[in-house]
Amino acid sequence: MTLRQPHSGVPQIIALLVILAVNWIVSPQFFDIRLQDGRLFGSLIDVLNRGAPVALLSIGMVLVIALRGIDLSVGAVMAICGAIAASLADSHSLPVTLAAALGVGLLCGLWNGILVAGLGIQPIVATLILMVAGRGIAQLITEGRIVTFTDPALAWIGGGSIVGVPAPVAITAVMLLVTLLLVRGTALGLMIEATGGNERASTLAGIGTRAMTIAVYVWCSLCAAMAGVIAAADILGADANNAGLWLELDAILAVVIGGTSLFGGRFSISLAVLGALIIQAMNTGILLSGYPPQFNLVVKAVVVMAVLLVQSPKLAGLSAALRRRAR
Amino acid sequence: MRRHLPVLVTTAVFVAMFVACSLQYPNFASTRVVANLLTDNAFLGIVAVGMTFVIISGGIDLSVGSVIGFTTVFLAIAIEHLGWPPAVAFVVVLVLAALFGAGMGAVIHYLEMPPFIVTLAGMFLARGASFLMSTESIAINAPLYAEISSTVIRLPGGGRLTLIAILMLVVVLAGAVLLHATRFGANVYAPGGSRASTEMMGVRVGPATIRIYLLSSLLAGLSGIVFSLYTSSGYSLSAVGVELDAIAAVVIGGTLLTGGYGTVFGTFIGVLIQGLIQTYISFDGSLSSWWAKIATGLLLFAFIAFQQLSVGLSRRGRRMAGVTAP
Amino acid sequence: MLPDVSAPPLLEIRGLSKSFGPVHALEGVDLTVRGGEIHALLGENGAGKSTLIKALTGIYSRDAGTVRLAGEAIAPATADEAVAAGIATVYQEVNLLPNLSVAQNLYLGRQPTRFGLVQRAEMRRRARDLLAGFGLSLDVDAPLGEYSVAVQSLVAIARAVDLSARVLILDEPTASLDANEVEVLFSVMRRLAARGIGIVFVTHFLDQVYAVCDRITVLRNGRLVGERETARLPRLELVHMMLGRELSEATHDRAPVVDEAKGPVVAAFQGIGKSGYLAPFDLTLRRGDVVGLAGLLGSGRTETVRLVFGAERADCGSVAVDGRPVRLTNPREAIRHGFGYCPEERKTEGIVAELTVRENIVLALQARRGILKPLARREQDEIARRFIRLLDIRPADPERPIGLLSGGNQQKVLLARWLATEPRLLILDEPTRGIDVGAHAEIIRLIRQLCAEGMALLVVSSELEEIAVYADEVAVLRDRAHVAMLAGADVSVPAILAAIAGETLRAA
Amino acid sequence: AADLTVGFSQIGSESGWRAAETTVSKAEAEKRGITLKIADAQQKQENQIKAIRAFVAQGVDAIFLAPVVSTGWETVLAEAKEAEIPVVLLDRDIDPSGKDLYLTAVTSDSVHEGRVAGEWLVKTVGDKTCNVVELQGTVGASVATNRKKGFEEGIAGHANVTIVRSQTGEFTRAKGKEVMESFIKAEGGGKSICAVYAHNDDMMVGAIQAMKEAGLKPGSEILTVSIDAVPDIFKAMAAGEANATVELTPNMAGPAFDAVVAFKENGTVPPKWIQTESKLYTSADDPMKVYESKKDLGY
Ligand SMILES: Nc1ncnc2c1ncn2[C@@H]1O[C@H](COP(=O)(O)OP(=O)(O)OP(=O)(O)O)[C@@H](O)[C@H]1O
Ligand SMILES: Nc1ncnc2c1ncn2[C@@H]1O[C@H](COP(=O)(O)OP(=O)(O)OP(=O)(O)O)[C@@H](O)[C@H]1O
Ligand SMILES: [Mg+2]
Ligand SMILES: [Mg+2]
Repeated sequence: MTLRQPHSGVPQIIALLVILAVNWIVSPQFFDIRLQDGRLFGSLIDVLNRGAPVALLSIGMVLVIALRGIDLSVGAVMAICGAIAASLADSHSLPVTLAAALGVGLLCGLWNGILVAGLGIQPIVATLILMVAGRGIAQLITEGRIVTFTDPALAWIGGGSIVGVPAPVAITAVMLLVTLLLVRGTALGLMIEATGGNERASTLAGIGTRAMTIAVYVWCSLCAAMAGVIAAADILGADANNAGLWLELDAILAVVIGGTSLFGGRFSISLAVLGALIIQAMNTGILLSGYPPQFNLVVKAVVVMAVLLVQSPKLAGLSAALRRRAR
Repeated sequence: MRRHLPVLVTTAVFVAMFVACSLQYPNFASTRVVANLLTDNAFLGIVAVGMTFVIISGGIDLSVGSVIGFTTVFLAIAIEHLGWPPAVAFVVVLVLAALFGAGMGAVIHYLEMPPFIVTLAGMFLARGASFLMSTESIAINAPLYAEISSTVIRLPGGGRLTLIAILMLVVVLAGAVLLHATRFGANVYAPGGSRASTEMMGVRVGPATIRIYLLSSLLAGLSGIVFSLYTSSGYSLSAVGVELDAIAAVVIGGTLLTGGYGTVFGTFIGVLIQGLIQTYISFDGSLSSWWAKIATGLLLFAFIAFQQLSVGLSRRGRRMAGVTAP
Repeated sequence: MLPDVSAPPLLEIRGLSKSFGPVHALEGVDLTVRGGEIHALLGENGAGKSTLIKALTGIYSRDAGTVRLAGEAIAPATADEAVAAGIATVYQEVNLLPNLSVAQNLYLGRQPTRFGLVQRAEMRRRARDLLAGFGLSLDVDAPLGEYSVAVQSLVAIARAVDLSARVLILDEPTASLDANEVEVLFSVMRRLAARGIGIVFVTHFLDQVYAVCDRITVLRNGRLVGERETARLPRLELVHMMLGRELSEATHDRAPVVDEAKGPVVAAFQGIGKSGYLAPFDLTLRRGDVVGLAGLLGSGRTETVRLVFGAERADCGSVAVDGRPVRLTNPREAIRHGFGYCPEERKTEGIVAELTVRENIVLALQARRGILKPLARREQDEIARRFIRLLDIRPADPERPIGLLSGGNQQKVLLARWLATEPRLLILDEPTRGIDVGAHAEIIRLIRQLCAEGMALLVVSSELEEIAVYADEVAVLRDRAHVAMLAGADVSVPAILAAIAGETLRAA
Repeated sequence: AADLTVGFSQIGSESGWRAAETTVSKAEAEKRGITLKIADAQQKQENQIKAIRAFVAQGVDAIFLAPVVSTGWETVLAEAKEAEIPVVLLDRDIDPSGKDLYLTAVTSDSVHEGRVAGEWLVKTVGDKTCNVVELQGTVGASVATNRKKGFEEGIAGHANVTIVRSQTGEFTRAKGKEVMESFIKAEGGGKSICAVYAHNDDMMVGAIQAMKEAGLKPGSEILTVSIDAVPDIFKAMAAGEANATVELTPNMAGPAFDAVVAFKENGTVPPKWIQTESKLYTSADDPMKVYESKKDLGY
C-alpha cells in the first residue's frame, strides 16, 4: 500500500521551470516584460493572464475532487455567468451585474451539490446534467449570438490592471488567498480531506459531510462564475457557445498535475493553481513556437505524460532500484 | 433479481418513454424508428460495451472518441490513398488500436497513474495523430463499403436493419457473455471492488488492467470501422466527445462510476435511451438549439432522478425482507 | 498427534528483514513450520506478524532472507505466485471483495469453467458445500458486502482452506468470531493439519493458542524472541516473552461490587427501535456504569449501538438526555450531547487511512468544536502525544499515516479519537478486537478508570469473560431483539450464556 | 406552399453567423407558411445522420442539410431519396460522388471567399513587402482548410506577401485574441506584422482587441481582412480598426425554400448549384449602414 504523503510541490515547480525554459528557447523574448498603458506586457504575463480562468476553476475543482467528486459543469457555468454579466453590464451598475452573475453561479453550485449530496447521484452524472443543459441556458440568455457590451467597469475586470498586474491575475490571486484562508485557516481542510478519504468514518466522527459537500460544490461554481465573468470581460462580450468549452478537462488536469488524487483525500490548492499555470505555459509555448496547429495536440499529450511521469512515485521507485542495481 | 433492479428500472423507463413518444408522434412507433435507433447508435453501442468493462474495473477511458476518429482517418488513407484492401486495413487498424489500449493499460498499472489522466493524454495523442495524417475528410469509395451499407434486412413497416446494427447487437451479446460468464469478467469486477484486495486474493491485476484497456481500445477501433462504414469516410474530427456519450450511457445503464457493479445490458439500454432522447428532439424539431440542450439535460435529470428514487425505494423494501429470511 | 519432528520442515524462513523507510518492521526473523502442525505466531501489536506474512507471500518485497518450502527456495513476487507455490493466506483485514457474490469471492480466479465459460450452477453448488463445512448457510449469490464482518472473515477462511495449499496462514482470523465459530474453525484447522498441512495462526487470544497450537514463535519489535513447544511453555512465560516484561495480571477478576447509590442517568432510551432492523428496546445509561451488550453474531448488538448513536434513525421510541427529551437523528447530534462511538468496522467506518495519526485523533474533537474553531497545531500535537503515550500507540510518531500502522494500533488511535472528546457516554463496539494481551489489559483498566471518572459506557464484546469483568449490567440480545437484562451479581459468564442460549436451545 | 414540412439538420450553434442562419431560416419559413423542424447536431456528423433518418421516419416533405463535413452522406441521402424526400444542401457542398442524391445546393464557395480576401490584400499592399499572420479556423474543419487554400491562391505569385505565422483560433473571439497576443510577442511586439487574415470575423474581433491592448493600431498600422461579415466587424470598420471582410450570407434557406416549393408544385428541377455571392466589404462601404441592416438578423 502506498499512502500519499502531503505534497512537496517540487516536481510541479521543476516541470513549470522546464516548460518556461523551453518556451524561452523557442521564443527568446519570452521573459521580456515591459509596461504598456500602465499594464505589464509580455509572454510571461500572458501565461498568468490566460491561465487565470483555468486557475480559478482549479481552485474550486480541487476541493470537489478532494471530496471524491468531480464537476464537469464548470465550463457551462462559466458560459451562463458570462452571458448574464454581458447582458446586464450596459443597463446595470457593476455591483448589480456581478451580484447577478455570481448569484446564478451560486444557484448552479447549489443544484450540483443537492444532486450529489442530497439525492446521492454520482458526481460525474450529476454535473453532466448541468454541463449539457447549462450551455443551453447560456445560449438561451444570449439567443446564440455574441452579446457585446461597452461598460468600462466590467471591461476593467478583463483588461484592467492594478499596479500593472492584469485584473484577472489579481482576482485569481485574491481568490486563491481567500480560499486558502477559508480552507486552511479553519478546520475545513482537515474535514474535506477526512471526508474524501473515508466518508462513512467522517460522518460517524461527527462531520457534517452533506452540508460540507454542498458548500464545496457551491464554491466551485462560484469560482467558475468568476472565471466566466473574466472570460466575458476579456472579449467584451459573452460567447455562450464557446466560453469555457472543454475547460473542465483542463481544470481537472490542473488538479491532477497539482498532485491531488481523483480518489479524494489529500489536496493542495496552490499546487492545483500551479498545475493550471503549467498547462497555460505549455499552451503559450505552443503558440509561440510557430509549429503548424496540427501538432498542438500531440505536443500537449507528450508534455502532459512527461509532467505526470516525473511525478509518478512508482517511476521514482523504479529508477532508484535501477540505480541501486547499477552500483 | 433484486441485484438486477437498477437495470430493470432503466429498461422500464426506456419502454415507458418510448410509449410516451409514440403517443405524441404517430410515426414514432415504427420498425423504422427502432431500426434507426440501432443503426444510428451502433458505433456508440460498441464503444460503450468497452467502456462498461473499463468503468466496472474502476477506471475510465477518455480516449475512445479520438481512437474512433483516428481509425476512420487511418482507414480512409489506407484504403483510398494506399490502395489497401479494406479487410487488411481493418485488421491493421484493430491491431494498432489494441496495442494503443494495452499501452495505456500498462502505463496505468505499472506507473500507478490515474486512468483519467493517462487516457486524457491518449485522447490528445490519438486525435493529434489523426490531424497529422489528414485534416481533410476523405471519402472511402471501396466497393466493399457500398456493399456493406446497402446490405440491409428490410423489416415490415419500412425498417432497415443494417449490418452495423447487427454487428452492434453481436458485440453487446459477446460483451455480456465475456463480462458475466467468464473468469476474465470476474477479474474485471474484482479491482472495481478493491484493487489491493484483488491482488491479495492472488489475482494479478496488471494483466487484467492491460486487457481491459486493450479491449476498450479494440472496441473503439471496431466502432471506428463501423463509423467509417456509417459515413463512408474518414475524418479527423469525427466522434469528438463520444467518450462522454459512452460514459453517460454506461452510467445511465446502472453501472457505478466508482466501479465494481454494472452490466452490459444496462449499458445497451443506456445507449438506446440517449438515442431516444435525440430522436424525440428531432421529431419535435421546434426546439431551438439551446432548448434542445436544456431538454436533453432535463430528460437526463428526470431519468436519473427517477432511477435513483425507484432503486432507493426498493432498497428500503429489501432490508425489511432480509430480516425474515434466515 | 504431534508432528514428526525428524521430518524436514515444510516451511523454513531464515533471516527475513523488511523495513519501511526508517522503520525496521522485521530484522532477521526465522520461522519454521512443519507439515501437520499448527504454529502460533505471536507478539504485541506492531511486533511485525502481519509484515512477516506479507513479506512471505510477496505482498511486500523482502529486504533480506530466504524462504524454503519443502526444501526448495521460493521467492514469490505477488500473491498469486505464493498461491501457486502452495501458500494460502487469510490476511488480517478481511480482504475479499464486497461487490462480488459470495460464490465469486470463493472461486475468484479459479472458477469452474467449461469452454471458457464459468459454470455458475456448479460454482454455486461447490460454494454451498464448502460453506456448510463452516456451519454457514448463505445466499451465495448475494454480494459479500451484505454480510457482517464475521461472515466475511469466515468466507475468507473458507476460500483459503479450499485452495488446498500446503501451508495455510491465518492472520487474526478469530478476532471477529464468537465462541461457536471459533470452535468450527478449530475443527477445520485440526482436520487440515491431520492431512499434513502446515498452519500458521496469528491471534491475541492466549486460550486459543493453548487450545490448538503445537508450537509457538514469538516476535517482539520486529525481532525473533524464540520458538517453543506449546506444551512446555507456561502462560506467564509466554506473556513475558511477548511483552518483555511482566503483565500485572489483574484483569480477569471482577471488581468488587460496591453497593453505592447508582449514578445519575446520562441517557435513557425507551422503546427505541426500527422496523426491519431491530425490535424496540429500553436502555438506561448512568454515570459511572458500564452496560455490556452480549449475544451471538448477528444478534443485533451493532444495530443497537448504531441506533443509540443516531447513525441509524429510529422509527419509534423516545430518548432523554439528562432527563430532557431529545431527538437523535444523526451522529452529529449524538456527539453534541456528549456521545462517542468506536465502530466495529475499523477499515471502512473508523480510520481515514491517508491521514496521520494526529489528524485521526483530533477528528471528532474538531468536528465537535466546529469548522470555525480550528485546533491550533500546537494543541493538536499535544493531544496526539498525550494519547500516544496513554495508549502506548506504536510507532509513537503522530505524523505517520494511520494506514501504515498495525491493526491493533489503529484500534488504539480510534479509541483515542473519542477519548479526546471527553465524552459522557462512550460506545465501544468490540474495543479489544485485534489488541494484544498487554494492551488488552490496558484497555480494560482504562474502561474501569473512565467509569470511575464518571463516564457512562456501552460496550459490545464477543468476549464474555471480558464483559463479565467490567460490566455493571449486561443486555442480552437474540435475533435482533433484547431478551434479557442482567445486573449486579447476576453478571457472570454462565448467566450470560444461559440467557443467550435460553431460546436457542428450545428452538433447536 | 401551405402544409409543407421541412426538416433542417443544422450543424450547431457554434458562432454568431450560425445563429443568424438559423434565425433567418425560421423567418424565411414563416414568410412562406412552411413548418420548419430544426435539429441541432452540435457539430457532429453522426447527429446529422440521425436527424435525417428521424426526418425520413417522420415523413417530412423536404430535408435541408448544412453538412458539417463533405464526405459520408451517400447512404443516408440514398435513404431519403428512396423515401422520395428531396434534399437541399445549405451553406456547404458535399463530395461529388453524392451529386445525384440531392436536389440542389445553396452554398457559397469557401475557397473563393479566401481568394477574395487574398486578392484584396495583394491589391491593397501593392509592392510593399507584407508579413501576414493567419488565424485559422478549427483544425480539420473544411471551411478552415478551404479558406486557407483560397487565401494562399489569392496571394500566389506575389512574393512580397507571405504568411509568417499561422495558428488555429478555433473560430472564437477568445482564442483569436489569445493567439494574436502570442503572435505579437513572437513578432517582436507586432512591429513586423503588416496584415492579419482571420478565417472568421469573430477571431478578428478578438485579434483587434489584442492589437489595441499591445498599443498597435489595427486598421492603419496593421491591415485586417476576414470572412463572414458579421455586424461587429462593421462596427470595428466604422471605428477604423478593421479594413475588409468577405460576406457569407446567412440567408441560404430562402433560395432553398423557393427551389423546393417550385419543385413540389410544378416539378421544376433547380440548377445543381445555387451559389451565393461572396461580397467584399471595406471601410468604403459605409460600415455603419451595413451594421444597422444586419444587427437584428440574429447574429
Ligand atoms: N506499509 C507499511 N509502511 C510503513 N510501515 C508499515 C507498513 N506496514 C506495517 N508497518 C509498520 O511495521 C510494523 C509492524 O506492523 P505489523 O502490521 O506487521 O504488526 P502486527 O504484528 O501484525 O500487529 P497487530 O497485532 O496489531 O496486527 C508496525 O510498526 C507498522 O507501523
Ligand atoms: N452465521 C450467520 N449466517 C448468516 N448470516 C449471518 C450470520 N451471522 C450474522 N449474519 C448476518 O450478518 C449481518 C450483520 O450482523 P451484525 O454485525 O449486525 O450483528 P451483531 O450482533 O453486531 O454481531 P457482531 O457485532 O458480532 O458481528 C446480519 O444481517 C446477520 O443476518
Ligand atoms: Mg497484524
Ligand atoms: Mg457487530
